[in-house]
Amino acid sequence: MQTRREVLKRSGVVAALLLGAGLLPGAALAYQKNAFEAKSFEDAFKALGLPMPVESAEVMLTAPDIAENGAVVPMTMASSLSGVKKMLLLVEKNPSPLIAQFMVNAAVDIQYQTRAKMGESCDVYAVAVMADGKTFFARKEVKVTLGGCGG
Amino acid sequence: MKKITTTVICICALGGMVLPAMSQSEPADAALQNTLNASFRAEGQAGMDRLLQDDANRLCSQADASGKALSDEDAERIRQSSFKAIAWPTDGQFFGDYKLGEKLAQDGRGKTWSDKPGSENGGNCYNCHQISKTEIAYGTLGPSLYNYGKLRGISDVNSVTAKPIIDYTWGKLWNPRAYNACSSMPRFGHNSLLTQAQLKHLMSLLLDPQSPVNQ
Amino acid sequence: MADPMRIRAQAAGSKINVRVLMSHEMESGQRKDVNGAPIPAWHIQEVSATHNGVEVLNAEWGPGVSKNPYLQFTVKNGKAGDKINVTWKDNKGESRTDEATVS
Amino acid sequence: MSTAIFSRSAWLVVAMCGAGAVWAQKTASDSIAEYRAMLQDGNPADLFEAKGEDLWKQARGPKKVTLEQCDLGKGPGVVNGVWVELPRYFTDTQQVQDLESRLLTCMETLQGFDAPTIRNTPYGKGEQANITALATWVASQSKGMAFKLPQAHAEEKRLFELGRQLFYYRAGSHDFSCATCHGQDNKRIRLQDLPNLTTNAGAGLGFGAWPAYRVSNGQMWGMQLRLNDCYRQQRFPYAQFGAEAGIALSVFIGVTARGVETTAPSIRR
Repeated sequence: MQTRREVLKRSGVVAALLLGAGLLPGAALAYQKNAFEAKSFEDAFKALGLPMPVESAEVMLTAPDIAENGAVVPMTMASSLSGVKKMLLLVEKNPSPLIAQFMVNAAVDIQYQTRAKMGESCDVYAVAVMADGKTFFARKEVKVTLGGCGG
Repeated sequence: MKKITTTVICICALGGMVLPAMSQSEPADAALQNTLNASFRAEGQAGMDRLLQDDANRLCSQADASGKALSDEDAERIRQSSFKAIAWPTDGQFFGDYKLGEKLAQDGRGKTWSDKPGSENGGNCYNCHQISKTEIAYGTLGPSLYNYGKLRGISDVNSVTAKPIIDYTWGKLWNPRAYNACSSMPRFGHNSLLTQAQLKHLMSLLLDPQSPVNQ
Repeated sequence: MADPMRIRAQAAGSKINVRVLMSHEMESGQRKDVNGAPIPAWHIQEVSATHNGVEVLNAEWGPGVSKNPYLQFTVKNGKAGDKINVTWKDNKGESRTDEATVS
Repeated sequence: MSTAIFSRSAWLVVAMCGAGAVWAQKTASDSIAEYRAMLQDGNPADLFEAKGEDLWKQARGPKKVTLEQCDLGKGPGVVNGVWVELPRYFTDTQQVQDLESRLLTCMETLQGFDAPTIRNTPYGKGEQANITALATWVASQSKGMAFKLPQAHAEEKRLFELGRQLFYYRAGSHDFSCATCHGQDNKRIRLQDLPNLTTNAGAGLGFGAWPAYRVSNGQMWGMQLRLNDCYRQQRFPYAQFGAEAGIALSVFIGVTARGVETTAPSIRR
């Protein structure tokens, strides 16, 4: 049986090989820094060059009603629309609302789960960006509470 | 009723020996003290003096550890000495601003070794009590204080009928052991955790008919 | 060097469920240190994944993703024995790639 | 395991989109329970567990040896099942030791590390962070096993009794003891449930959860730091790493947890 360490060692080798060959995927993509630094929901869309989204039942967002701690809030976004180019995740009242954007790939379900920080209770948005530039959202309010001793 | 009878029997059986022995302040078990002294170190504002117990803490700890309630005599003695030491508002004014009271109730900071020395302490209230209905993150170690004033019929804090409740509430915040010898609640006034001005804000939070607590 | 990721890739029917934990501070850039000086942002900004060497996922992240990030996605067609590779790259230019065999 | 988790998340998506009315009736505690369930899959403690296993097998320290000959109570190199029998008395050190203090002993004797330096290193830094990772991995190798701390040695018995005294010791500016928060059933501080550590089930729940990944600060905490921070919140002075008070409390709670299965490493607020 392979130990975990052996697997990891080998991963390192693989990484080195890929790096050496310049084969690492995603290298061509220019990180949209402006969008991630935008201070409001609207500004994030401006920075991305996208119109403000409209609500759609074909975009889904799963997040807890109440987060015991804002440092880690699990969120799953999904869409049943066809022609989705990318999926955005935003937390409306965060200092920088844009959390993540996933480029949709036909080999993978349009369903991504990650965890975001939330500074305060507010709406969370999953947004589907279509190939034609249209944008659709699903929204959910998440309450952020205080947990333990508060110190 | 039952409790009193039992105690009476105890006193009869053990004669006068129990009382003087228990009312003396003696150090807790030496081995325990050695372990405490060797296991902790002073850090920030939390010095080694924090490990010392006063008479009330020593008796209550012993009662907790033994699983037996404090004797009625010890309990009464703690209540009386605690009550005597309550400082009533120097200006005779019991109330402040309930909005500031709510802020204090939310604030759990103060007095730990990681807290900045000299910074204002919070009241820690929501850690243990339900207070305003809108705050859902409340603890349950203490009773709910929602509608505290309303349930006690306070519609005017200046009314004669309100006076005993006002006094009790101030006393309870100052030193809960004046009413319950081994209360788990911190002695906010007695141990200088909150200032008189801060206690007044909490009084308003609990008793002011306009406070969200009484809506 | 950054600590390794934990990648669990499991075949479920014809699909592969991929769950990834990454070891990263994800410092938001909003916090201040004990002396009041701002702590600079330090976060993963690009994440990609391949299935048997073919890119299947490409994402951009901001500092709003939680510390020690978690990512879950589903590859539509795959089987046990396939290889899943995940790579992240942060705003300091550090990167990490790990591989898992689908079980 | 993972299939069940996936189908559950799928169900949640459906339920949340289609059943708003039912949803509104959920209580705050239901919602918190749901939040916690969402975090169960993908506990970052896994990252520390992997790091700990790696550290155990790595030749390290001035002597450049691994910890693979470390005796955690069941003989040199035995890791499986040791966590549910700690703290216990060790004849070589003539002390009752918990997992973390015992790991430090091994790092000192086998690898040649300077124990006092590590003892005084802040939690989460340098070799202290490594002890936490090692403890996380070792604890994981007992997952699902029932606690059976030994109580045969006189020192083990002494520490149990000492732990009990400490548990009820009220002091500090706020007059708190461990029992203030952990001495009754079904209590919580803010929204956080407080296990009653004086009962078998409660002690198992509390003691059996650590090392745990703390969601609130993204740190991995072992029992030593858990107790250190409880004491900080009690407004006591700084509880030192590996000191007798912490070991005694662990014995008291661990023995009380007898027969309950460990869930460590877990995920906590």
